[in-house]
Amino acid sequence: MQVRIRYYAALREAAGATEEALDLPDGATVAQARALLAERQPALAALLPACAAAINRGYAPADAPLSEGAELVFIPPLGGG
Amino acid sequence: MQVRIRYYAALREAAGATEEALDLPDGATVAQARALLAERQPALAALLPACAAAINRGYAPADAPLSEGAELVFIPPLGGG
Amino acid sequence: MADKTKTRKASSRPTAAAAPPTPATPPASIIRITREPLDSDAIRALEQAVTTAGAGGIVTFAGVVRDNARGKRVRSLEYDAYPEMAESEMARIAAEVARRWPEGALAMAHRIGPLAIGECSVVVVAACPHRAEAFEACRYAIDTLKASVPIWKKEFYEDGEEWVEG
Amino acid sequence: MADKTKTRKASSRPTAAAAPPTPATPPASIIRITREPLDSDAIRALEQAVTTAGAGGIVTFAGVVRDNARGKRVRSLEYDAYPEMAESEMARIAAEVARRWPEGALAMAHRIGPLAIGECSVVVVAACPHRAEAFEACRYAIDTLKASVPIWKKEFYEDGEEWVEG
Repeated sequence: MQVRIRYYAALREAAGATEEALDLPDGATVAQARALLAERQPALAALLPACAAAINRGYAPADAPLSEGAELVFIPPLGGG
Repeated sequence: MQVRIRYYAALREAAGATEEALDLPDGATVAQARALLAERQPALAALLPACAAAINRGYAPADAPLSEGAELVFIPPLGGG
Repeated sequence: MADKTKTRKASSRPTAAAAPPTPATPPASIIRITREPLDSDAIRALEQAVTTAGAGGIVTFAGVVRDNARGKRVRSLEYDAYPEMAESEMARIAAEVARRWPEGALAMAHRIGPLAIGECSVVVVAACPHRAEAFEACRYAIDTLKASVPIWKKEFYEDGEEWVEG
Repeated sequence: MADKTKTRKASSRPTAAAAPPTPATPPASIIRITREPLDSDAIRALEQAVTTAGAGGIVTFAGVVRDNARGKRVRSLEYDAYPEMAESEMARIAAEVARRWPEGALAMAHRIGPLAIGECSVVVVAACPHRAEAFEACRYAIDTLKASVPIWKKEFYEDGEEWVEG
Protein backbone atom coordinates (compact mmCIF):
# COMPACT_ATOMS: atom_id res chain seq x y z
CA MET A 1 0.00 0.00 0.00
CA GLN A 2 0.99 3.59 -0.38
CA VAL A 3 0.61 6.48 2.06
CA ARG A 4 1.11 10.19 1.52
CA ILE A 5 3.62 11.83 3.82
CA ARG A 6 3.53 15.59 4.26
CA TYR A 7 6.42 17.50 5.80
CA TYR A 8 6.30 20.63 7.89
CA ALA A 9 8.76 22.93 9.65
CA ALA A 10 12.10 21.29 10.52
CA LEU A 11 11.13 18.06 8.75
CA ARG A 12 10.25 19.91 5.57
CA GLU A 13 13.63 21.60 5.55
CA ALA A 14 15.48 18.38 6.36
CA ALA A 15 13.56 16.38 3.75
CA GLY A 16 13.91 19.13 1.15
CA ALA A 17 10.32 18.38 0.14
CA THR A 18 6.80 19.16 1.24
CA GLU A 19 5.49 15.67 0.64
CA GLU A 20 6.24 12.24 -0.74
CA ALA A 21 4.56 8.92 -1.36
CA LEU A 22 5.78 6.01 0.74
CA ASP A 23 5.22 2.34 -0.10
CA LEU A 24 4.62 0.16 2.92
CA PRO A 25 3.53 -3.42 3.50
CA ASP A 26 -0.21 -3.76 4.07
CA GLY A 27 -1.16 -3.13 7.69
CA ALA A 28 2.08 -1.33 8.51
CA THR A 29 1.96 0.88 11.60
CA VAL A 30 3.10 4.42 12.31
CA ALA A 31 6.17 2.97 14.01
CA GLN A 32 7.09 0.94 10.94
CA ALA A 33 6.67 3.95 8.67
CA ARG A 34 8.84 6.02 10.98
CA ALA A 35 11.60 3.41 11.00
CA LEU A 36 11.53 3.08 7.22
CA LEU A 37 11.69 6.84 6.71
CA ALA A 38 14.60 7.22 9.12
CA GLU A 39 16.48 4.48 7.27
CA ARG A 40 15.85 5.94 3.83
CA GLN A 41 16.39 9.58 4.76
CA PRO A 42 19.25 9.98 7.21
CA ALA A 43 18.52 13.71 7.40
CA LEU A 44 15.23 12.89 9.12
CA ALA A 45 16.64 10.26 11.45
CA ALA A 46 17.73 12.74 14.12
CA LEU A 47 14.40 14.58 14.08
CA LEU A 48 11.86 11.77 13.95
CA PRO A 49 12.30 10.41 17.50
CA ALA A 50 10.98 13.69 18.97
CA CYS A 51 7.97 13.77 16.66
CA ALA A 52 4.37 12.83 17.33
CA ALA A 53 2.38 11.41 14.43
CA ALA A 54 -0.97 12.17 12.83
CA ILE A 55 -3.00 9.99 10.49
CA ASN A 56 -5.59 11.77 8.39
CA ARG A 57 -5.24 14.93 10.49
CA GLY A 58 -5.65 13.39 13.91
CA TYR A 59 -3.00 12.35 16.41
CA ALA A 60 -2.23 8.62 16.27
CA PRO A 61 -0.17 6.35 18.54
CA ALA A 62 2.90 4.45 17.34
CA ASP A 63 0.99 1.19 16.96
CA ALA A 64 -1.83 2.68 14.87
CA PRO A 65 -2.17 0.85 11.53
CA LEU A 66 -2.01 2.78 8.28
CA SER A 67 -4.25 2.19 5.32
CA GLU A 68 -4.00 2.77 1.59
CA GLY A 69 -4.03 6.47 0.74
CA ALA A 70 -3.71 7.63 4.33
CA GLU A 71 -2.13 11.02 5.00
CA LEU A 72 0.69 10.58 7.50
CA VAL A 73 2.37 13.55 9.12
CA PHE A 74 5.14 13.51 11.68
CA ILE A 75 4.68 16.41 14.08
CA PRO A 76 7.85 18.01 15.46
CA PRO A 77 7.66 19.66 18.90
CA LEU A 78 5.05 22.39 18.68
CA GLY A 79 5.81 26.10 18.67
CA GLY A 80 2.45 27.77 18.22
CA GLY A 81 1.20 30.59 20.41
CA MET B 1 -13.98 69.07 66.18
CA GLN B 2 -15.48 69.02 62.73
CA VAL B 3 -15.11 66.41 59.97
CA ARG B 4 -16.17 66.59 56.34
CA ILE B 5 -18.49 63.82 55.25
CA ARG B 6 -18.84 63.09 51.54
CA TYR B 7 -21.71 61.00 50.18
CA TYR B 8 -21.70 58.69 47.19
CA ALA B 9 -24.13 56.40 45.41
CA ALA B 10 -27.06 55.22 47.56
CA LEU B 11 -25.93 57.37 50.51
CA ARG B 12 -25.82 60.48 48.35
CA GLU B 13 -29.35 59.89 47.17
CA ALA B 14 -30.60 59.10 50.67
CA ALA B 15 -28.85 62.10 52.20
CA GLY B 16 -29.96 64.37 49.38
CA ALA B 17 -26.51 65.94 49.51
CA THR B 18 -23.00 65.30 48.30
CA GLU B 19 -21.33 66.36 51.52
CA GLU B 20 -21.82 67.92 54.93
CA ALA B 21 -19.83 69.04 57.94
CA LEU B 22 -20.32 67.02 61.11
CA ASP B 23 -19.42 68.23 64.61
CA LEU B 24 -18.07 65.53 66.86
CA PRO B 25 -16.43 65.39 70.27
CA ASP B 26 -12.63 65.43 70.12
CA GLY B 27 -11.25 61.93 69.55
CA ALA B 28 -14.54 60.51 68.28
CA THR B 29 -14.23 57.29 66.30
CA VAL B 30 -15.71 56.14 63.02
CA ALA B 31 -18.27 54.12 64.98
CA GLN B 32 -19.36 57.20 66.92
CA ALA B 33 -19.69 59.25 63.76
CA ARG B 34 -21.73 56.48 62.17
CA ALA B 35 -24.09 56.29 65.16
CA LEU B 36 -24.55 60.06 65.25
CA LEU B 37 -25.30 60.22 61.52
CA ALA B 38 -27.84 57.39 61.71
CA GLU B 39 -29.58 59.18 64.58
CA ARG B 40 -29.69 62.56 62.84
CA GLN B 41 -30.58 61.27 59.38
CA PRO B 42 -33.03 58.39 59.57
CA ALA B 43 -32.80 58.00 55.79
CA LEU B 44 -29.21 56.85 56.22
CA ALA B 45 -29.87 54.56 59.17
CA ALA B 46 -30.87 51.58 57.03
CA LEU B 47 -27.87 51.93 54.72
CA LEU B 48 -25.02 52.66 57.13
CA PRO B 49 -24.70 49.22 58.76
CA ALA B 50 -23.66 47.67 55.42
CA CYS B 51 -21.06 50.36 54.76
CA ALA B 52 -17.31 50.30 55.22
CA ALA B 53 -15.61 53.57 56.13
CA ALA B 54 -12.69 55.57 54.80
CA ILE B 55 -10.76 58.34 56.51
CA ASN B 56 -8.77 60.65 54.24
CA ARG B 57 -9.21 58.26 51.29
CA GLY B 58 -8.09 55.07 52.98
CA TYR B 59 -10.17 52.31 54.54
CA ALA B 60 -10.46 52.64 58.32
CA PRO B 61 -11.81 50.30 61.00
CA ALA B 62 -14.75 51.21 63.24
CA ASP B 63 -12.51 52.12 66.16
CA ALA B 64 -10.26 54.45 64.16
CA PRO B 65 -10.18 57.94 65.70
CA LEU B 66 -11.11 60.97 63.62
CA SER B 67 -9.29 64.26 63.71
CA GLU B 68 -10.16 67.87 62.95
CA GLY B 69 -10.78 68.40 59.24
CA ALA B 70 -10.69 64.70 58.34
CA GLU B 71 -12.58 63.53 55.27
CA LEU B 72 -14.90 60.70 56.28
CA VAL B 73 -16.71 58.62 53.68
CA PHE B 74 -19.02 55.70 54.30
CA ILE B 75 -18.59 53.15 51.52
CA PRO B 76 -21.70 51.21 50.49
CA PRO B 77 -21.23 47.72 49.03
CA LEU B 78 -19.04 48.09 45.95
CA GLY B 79 -20.31 47.69 42.41
CA GLY B 80 -17.31 48.47 40.23
CA GLY B 81 -16.16 46.26 37.42
CA MET C 1 -34.66 34.29 31.06
CA ALA C 2 -36.09 34.12 34.58
CA ASP C 3 -38.92 36.54 33.93
CA LYS C 4 -40.12 34.66 30.87
CA THR C 5 -42.55 32.79 33.09
CA LYS C 6 -43.95 35.85 34.77
CA THR C 7 -47.46 36.88 33.87
CA ARG C 8 -47.18 39.79 31.53
CA LYS C 9 -49.77 42.52 31.96
CA ALA C 10 -51.38 44.15 28.98
CA SER C 11 -49.29 47.21 28.45
CA SER C 12 -48.62 50.02 26.07
CA ARG C 13 -44.89 49.36 26.19
CA PRO C 14 -43.33 48.62 22.86
CA THR C 15 -42.81 44.92 22.23
CA ALA C 16 -39.04 45.19 22.13
CA ALA C 17 -38.87 46.70 25.59
CA ALA C 18 -41.06 43.95 27.06
CA ALA C 19 -39.03 41.14 25.53
CA PRO C 20 -37.11 38.83 27.85
CA PRO C 21 -33.34 39.20 28.09
CA THR C 22 -31.39 38.22 25.03
CA PRO C 23 -31.08 34.42 24.81
CA ALA C 24 -27.74 33.12 25.97
CA THR C 25 -27.07 31.35 22.67
CA PRO C 26 -23.63 32.56 21.69
CA PRO C 27 -22.41 32.95 18.14
CA ALA C 28 -20.53 30.03 16.57
CA SER C 29 -16.84 29.82 17.37
CA ILE C 30 -14.36 31.50 15.08
CA ILE C 31 -11.24 29.61 14.03
CA ARG C 32 -8.66 30.99 11.70
CA ILE C 33 -5.19 30.23 10.37
CA THR C 34 -4.12 33.25 8.40
CA ARG C 35 -1.19 34.91 6.65
CA GLU C 36 -2.74 38.34 7.18
CA PRO C 37 -1.62 40.56 10.07
CA LEU C 38 -3.50 40.19 13.36
CA ASP C 39 -3.50 43.94 13.87
CA SER C 40 -5.74 46.10 16.05
CA ASP C 41 -8.56 46.03 13.55
CA ALA C 42 -8.43 42.26 13.18
CA ILE C 43 -8.43 41.75 16.94
CA ARG C 44 -11.32 44.17 17.38
CA ALA C 45 -13.29 42.35 14.70
CA LEU C 46 -12.80 39.03 16.50
CA GLU C 47 -13.90 40.58 19.78
CA GLN C 48 -17.00 42.06 18.25
CA ALA C 49 -17.87 38.83 16.47
CA VAL C 50 -18.08 36.89 19.74
CA THR C 51 -19.71 39.56 21.88
CA THR C 52 -23.44 39.21 22.48
CA ALA C 53 -25.73 41.32 24.64
CA GLY C 54 -25.41 38.70 27.37
CA ALA C 55 -21.61 38.84 27.49
CA GLY C 56 -20.43 40.66 30.61
CA GLY C 57 -16.75 39.74 30.48
CA ILE C 58 -14.45 39.59 27.49
CA VAL C 59 -10.92 38.31 27.90
CA THR C 60 -8.50 38.70 25.02
CA PHE C 61 -5.10 37.08 24.91
CA ALA C 62 -2.66 38.40 22.33
CA GLY C 63 0.68 36.69 21.84
CA VAL C 64 3.27 39.11 20.58
CA VAL C 65 6.67 38.42 19.01
CA ARG C 66 9.31 39.33 21.59
CA ASP C 67 12.72 40.67 20.73
CA ASN C 68 14.43 38.05 22.85
CA ALA C 69 14.12 34.41 23.80
CA ARG C 70 16.32 32.27 26.01
CA GLY C 71 18.79 35.13 26.25
CA LYS C 72 19.14 35.49 22.50
CA ARG C 73 18.21 38.54 20.53
CA VAL C 74 15.48 37.56 18.08
CA ARG C 75 15.28 39.48 14.81
CA SER C 76 12.14 37.94 13.39
CA LEU C 77 10.02 34.79 13.39
CA GLU C 78 8.41 32.45 10.95
CA TYR C 79 5.42 30.27 11.77
CA ASP C 80 4.50 27.16 9.83
CA ALA C 81 1.32 25.12 10.24
CA TYR C 82 -0.27 21.90 9.07
CA PRO C 83 -3.34 23.94 8.26
CA GLU C 84 -6.06 21.32 7.90
CA MET C 85 -5.12 19.59 11.13
CA ALA C 86 -4.48 22.90 12.91
CA GLU C 87 -8.02 23.96 12.13
CA SER C 88 -9.49 20.63 13.19
CA GLU C 89 -7.54 20.75 16.48
CA MET C 90 -8.72 24.32 17.03
CA ALA C 91 -12.29 23.17 16.35
CA ARG C 92 -11.80 20.48 18.97
CA ILE C 93 -10.73 23.15 21.48
CA ALA C 94 -13.74 25.28 20.58
CA ALA C 95 -16.04 22.30 21.06
CA GLU C 96 -14.60 21.62 24.50
CA VAL C 97 -14.97 25.30 25.43
CA ALA C 98 -18.61 25.19 24.26
CA ARG C 99 -19.16 22.09 26.40
CA ARG C 100 -17.54 23.53 29.53
CA TRP C 101 -18.78 27.10 29.17
CA PRO C 102 -22.01 26.74 27.18
CA GLU C 103 -22.88 30.41 27.47
CA GLY C 104 -19.46 31.47 26.25
CA ALA C 105 -18.21 32.27 22.76
CA LEU C 106 -14.68 31.82 21.51
CA ALA C 107 -12.52 33.18 18.70
CA MET C 108 -9.05 31.84 17.94
CA ALA C 109 -6.76 33.09 15.20
CA HIS C 110 -3.14 32.18 14.52
CA ARG C 111 -0.99 33.90 12.01
CA ILE C 112 1.57 31.98 9.94
CA GLY C 113 4.41 33.03 7.66
CA PRO C 114 7.05 35.63 8.52
CA LEU C 115 6.41 37.93 11.50
CA ALA C 116 8.32 40.95 12.76
CA ILE C 117 9.08 41.84 16.39
CA GLY C 118 6.02 43.34 18.05
CA GLU C 119 3.55 41.71 15.68
CA CYS C 120 0.80 39.52 17.01
CA SER C 121 1.09 35.78 16.33
CA VAL C 122 -2.04 34.53 18.07
CA VAL C 123 -5.27 35.93 19.44
CA VAL C 124 -7.80 34.16 21.64
CA VAL C 125 -10.99 35.93 22.69
CA ALA C 126 -13.48 34.46 25.16
CA ALA C 127 -16.75 36.27 25.83
CA CYS C 128 -18.89 34.96 28.68
CA PRO C 129 -21.63 36.20 30.96
CA HIS C 130 -19.18 36.57 33.86
CA ARG C 131 -15.51 37.30 34.09
CA ALA C 132 -14.31 34.15 35.84
CA GLU C 133 -15.60 32.00 32.99
CA ALA C 134 -14.08 34.31 30.39
CA PHE C 135 -10.66 34.11 32.03
CA GLU C 136 -10.86 30.35 32.39
CA ALA C 137 -12.09 29.72 28.85
CA CYS C 138 -9.46 31.99 27.32
CA ARG C 139 -6.68 30.43 29.37
CA TYR C 140 -7.84 26.91 28.58
CA ALA C 141 -7.98 27.69 24.86
CA ILE C 142 -4.51 29.21 24.54
CA ASP C 143 -2.89 26.60 26.78
CA THR C 144 -4.48 23.79 24.77
CA LEU C 145 -3.68 25.47 21.48
CA LYS C 146 -0.01 25.56 22.41
CA ALA C 147 -0.09 21.91 23.50
CA SER C 148 -1.99 20.37 20.61
CA VAL C 149 -2.30 22.53 17.49
CA PRO C 150 0.32 21.66 14.82
CA ILE C 151 2.01 25.02 14.40
CA TRP C 152 5.75 25.57 14.50
CA LYS C 153 7.98 28.55 15.13
CA LYS C 154 11.36 29.38 13.68
CA GLU C 155 13.43 32.08 15.32
CA PHE C 156 15.89 34.12 13.31
CA TYR C 157 18.88 35.49 15.22
CA GLU C 158 21.82 37.70 14.38
CA ASP C 159 23.80 34.64 13.44
CA GLY C 160 21.45 31.80 12.63
CA GLU C 161 17.95 30.37 12.81
CA GLU C 162 16.24 27.55 14.63
CA TRP C 163 12.87 25.80 14.90
CA VAL C 164 12.02 26.10 18.57
CA GLU C 165 9.55 24.48 20.87
CA GLY C 166 7.07 26.40 23.00
CA MET D 1 19.85 40.76 29.04
CA ALA D 2 21.89 37.56 29.18
CA ASP D 3 24.14 38.41 26.27
CA LYS D 4 24.93 41.86 27.63
CA THR D 5 28.03 40.37 29.20
CA LYS D 6 29.27 38.71 26.05
CA THR D 7 32.31 40.16 24.38
CA ARG D 8 31.17 42.10 21.39
CA LYS D 9 33.36 41.91 18.31
CA ALA D 10 34.11 44.97 16.25
CA SER D 11 31.61 44.78 13.48
CA SER D 12 30.11 46.69 10.64
CA ARG D 13 26.60 45.92 11.81
CA PRO D 14 24.50 48.93 12.63
CA THR D 15 24.47 49.75 16.32
CA ALA D 16 20.78 49.04 16.72
CA ALA D 17 21.14 45.49 15.47
CA ALA D 18 24.01 44.76 17.84
CA ALA D 19 22.21 46.16 20.88
CA PRO D 20 21.19 43.77 23.63
CA PRO D 21 17.52 42.85 24.01
CA THR D 22 15.29 45.68 25.10
CA PRO D 23 15.53 46.15 28.85
CA ALA D 24 12.63 44.61 30.73
CA THR D 25 11.74 47.87 32.47
CA PRO D 26 8.04 48.26 31.80
CA PRO D 27 6.29 51.58 31.40
CA ALA D 28 4.63 53.11 34.46
CA SER D 29 1.16 51.82 35.29
CA ILE D 30 -1.83 53.61 33.84
CA ILE D 31 -4.79 54.36 36.11
CA ARG D 32 -7.86 56.20 34.98
CA ILE D 33 -11.36 57.07 36.19
CA THR D 34 -13.13 58.62 33.23
CA ARG D 35 -16.50 59.78 31.93
CA GLU D 36 -15.37 59.19 28.35
CA PRO D 37 -16.34 55.99 26.49
CA LEU D 38 -13.94 53.06 26.77
CA ASP D 39 -14.38 52.23 23.12
CA SER D 40 -12.16 50.22 20.79
CA ASP D 41 -9.79 53.11 20.28
CA ALA D 42 -9.45 53.76 23.99
CA ILE D 43 -8.80 50.09 24.74
CA ARG D 44 -6.25 49.86 21.94
CA ALA D 45 -4.47 52.94 23.27
CA LEU D 46 -4.21 51.36 26.74
CA GLU D 47 -2.85 48.15 25.24
CA GLN D 48 -0.26 49.98 23.22
CA ALA D 49 0.76 52.12 26.17
CA VAL D 50 1.75 49.08 28.25
CA THR D 51 3.29 46.97 25.50
CA THR D 52 7.09 46.93 25.33
CA ALA D 53 9.34 44.93 23.04
CA GLY D 54 9.81 42.42 25.84
CA ALA D 55 6.08 41.74 26.29
CA GLY D 56 5.15 38.37 24.84
CA GLY D 57 1.67 38.04 26.31
CA ILE D 58 -1.00 40.70 26.61
CA VAL D 59 -4.23 39.91 28.44
CA THR D 60 -7.08 42.38 28.23
CA PHE D 61 -10.20 42.16 30.33
CA ALA D 62 -13.16 44.24 29.24
CA GLY D 63 -16.26 44.40 31.40
CA VAL D 64 -19.33 45.08 29.31
CA VAL D 65 -22.80 46.20 30.41
CA ARG D 66 -25.12 43.21 30.07
CA ASP D 67 -28.78 43.46 29.20
CA ASN D 68 -29.78 41.34 32.17
CA ALA D 69 -28.83 40.78 35.79
CA ARG D 70 -30.33 38.48 38.39
CA GLY D 71 -33.11 37.63 35.94
CA LYS D 72 -34.09 41.25 35.39
CA ARG D 73 -33.92 43.06 32.11
CA VAL D 74 -31.47 45.95 32.51
CA ARG D 75 -32.03 49.03 30.36
CA SER D 76 -28.95 51.00 31.33
CA LEU D 77 -26.45 51.58 34.13
CA GLU D 78 -24.90 54.41 36.04
CA TYR D 79 -21.55 54.19 37.80
CA ASP D 80 -20.51 56.49 40.61
CA ALA D 81 -17.07 56.71 42.18
CA TYR D 82 -15.24 58.36 45.05
CA PRO D 83 -12.64 59.40 42.54
CA GLU D 84 -9.67 60.39 44.69
CA MET D 85 -9.87 57.20 46.74
CA ALA D 86 -10.67 55.07 43.68
CA GLU D 87 -7.47 56.25 42.07
CA SER D 88 -5.41 55.69 45.19
CA GLU D 89 -6.83 52.16 45.57
CA MET D 90 -6.08 51.48 41.91
CA ALA D 91 -2.54 52.76 42.47
CA ARG D 92 -2.25 50.33 45.36
CA ILE D 93 -3.28 47.48 43.04
CA ALA D 94 -0.77 48.62 40.43
CA ALA D 95 1.96 48.72 43.05
CA GLU D 96 1.17 45.18 44.15
CA VAL D 97 1.17 44.01 40.52
CA ALA D 98 4.56 45.67 40.02
CA ARG D 99 5.85 43.90 43.13
CA ARG D 100 4.54 40.47 42.14
CA TRP D 101 5.20 40.70 38.39
CA PRO D 102 8.13 43.14 38.15
CA GLU D 103 8.52 42.66 34.42
CA GLY D 104 4.82 43.31 33.81
CA ALA D 105 2.98 46.49 32.97
CA LEU D 106 -0.60 47.29 33.88
CA ALA D 107 -3.33 49.63 32.68
CA MET D 108 -6.65 50.02 34.48
CA ALA D 109 -9.49 52.29 33.42
CA HIS D 110 -13.01 52.52 34.82
CA ARG D 111 -15.75 54.57 33.28
CA ILE D 112 -18.30 56.39 35.44
CA GLY D 113 -21.57 58.16 34.67
CA PRO D 114 -24.38 56.72 32.55
CA LEU D 115 -23.62 53.66 30.38
CA ALA D 116 -25.72 51.92 27.75
CA ILE D 117 -26.03 48.17 27.22
CA GLY D 118 -22.99 46.83 25.39
CA GLU D 119 -20.72 49.65 26.48
CA CYS D 120 -17.52 48.91 28.31
CA SER D 121 -17.36 49.85 32.00
CA VAL D 122 -13.88 48.68 32.88
CA VAL D 123 -10.70 47.66 31.11
CA VAL D 124 -7.64 46.00 32.60
CA VAL D 125 -4.61 45.26 30.45
CA ALA D 126 -1.61 43.29 31.67
CA ALA D 127 1.44 42.93 29.43
CA CYS D 128 4.14 40.53 30.59
CA PRO D 129 7.02 38.56 29.11
CA HIS D 130 4.99 35.32 29.29
CA ARG D 131 1.32 34.53 29.13
CA ALA D 132 0.87 32.88 32.52
CA GLU D 133 1.99 36.05 34.28
CA ALA D 134 -0.20 38.21 32.07
CA PHE D 135 -3.30 36.14 32.88
CA GLU D 136 -2.51 36.13 36.59
CA ALA D 137 -1.74 39.84 36.80
CA CYS D 138 -4.87 40.80 34.85
CA ARG D 139 -7.06 38.53 36.94
CA TYR D 140 -5.55 39.77 40.19
CA ALA D 141 -6.09 43.39 39.17
CA ILE D 142 -9.75 43.08 38.15
CA ASP D 143 -10.62 40.87 41.12
CA THR D 144 -8.99 43.30 43.52
CA LEU D 145 -10.51 46.30 41.78
CA LYS D 146 -13.97 44.85 42.32
CA ALA D 147 -13.22 44.09 45.96
CA SER D 148 -11.58 47.34 47.03
CA VAL D 149 -12.05 50.28 44.66
CA PRO D 150 -14.89 52.62 45.73
CA ILE D 151 -17.09 52.52 42.64
CA TRP D 152 -20.81 51.85 42.65
CA LYS D 153 -23.31 50.68 40.08
CA LYS D 154 -26.96 51.56 39.66
CA GLU D 155 -29.11 49.42 37.42
CA PHE D 156 -32.11 50.89 35.65
CA TYR D 157 -34.94 48.44 34.88
CA GLU D 158 -38.27 48.69 33.11
CA ASP D 159 -39.90 49.59 36.37
CA GLY D 160 -37.32 50.96 38.73
CA GLU D 161 -33.69 51.39 39.63
CA GLU D 162 -31.35 50.09 42.27
CA TRP D 163 -27.75 50.44 43.51
CA VAL D 164 -26.42 46.92 43.33
CA GLU D 165 -23.41 45.12 44.71
CA GLY D 166 -20.92 43.24 42.58
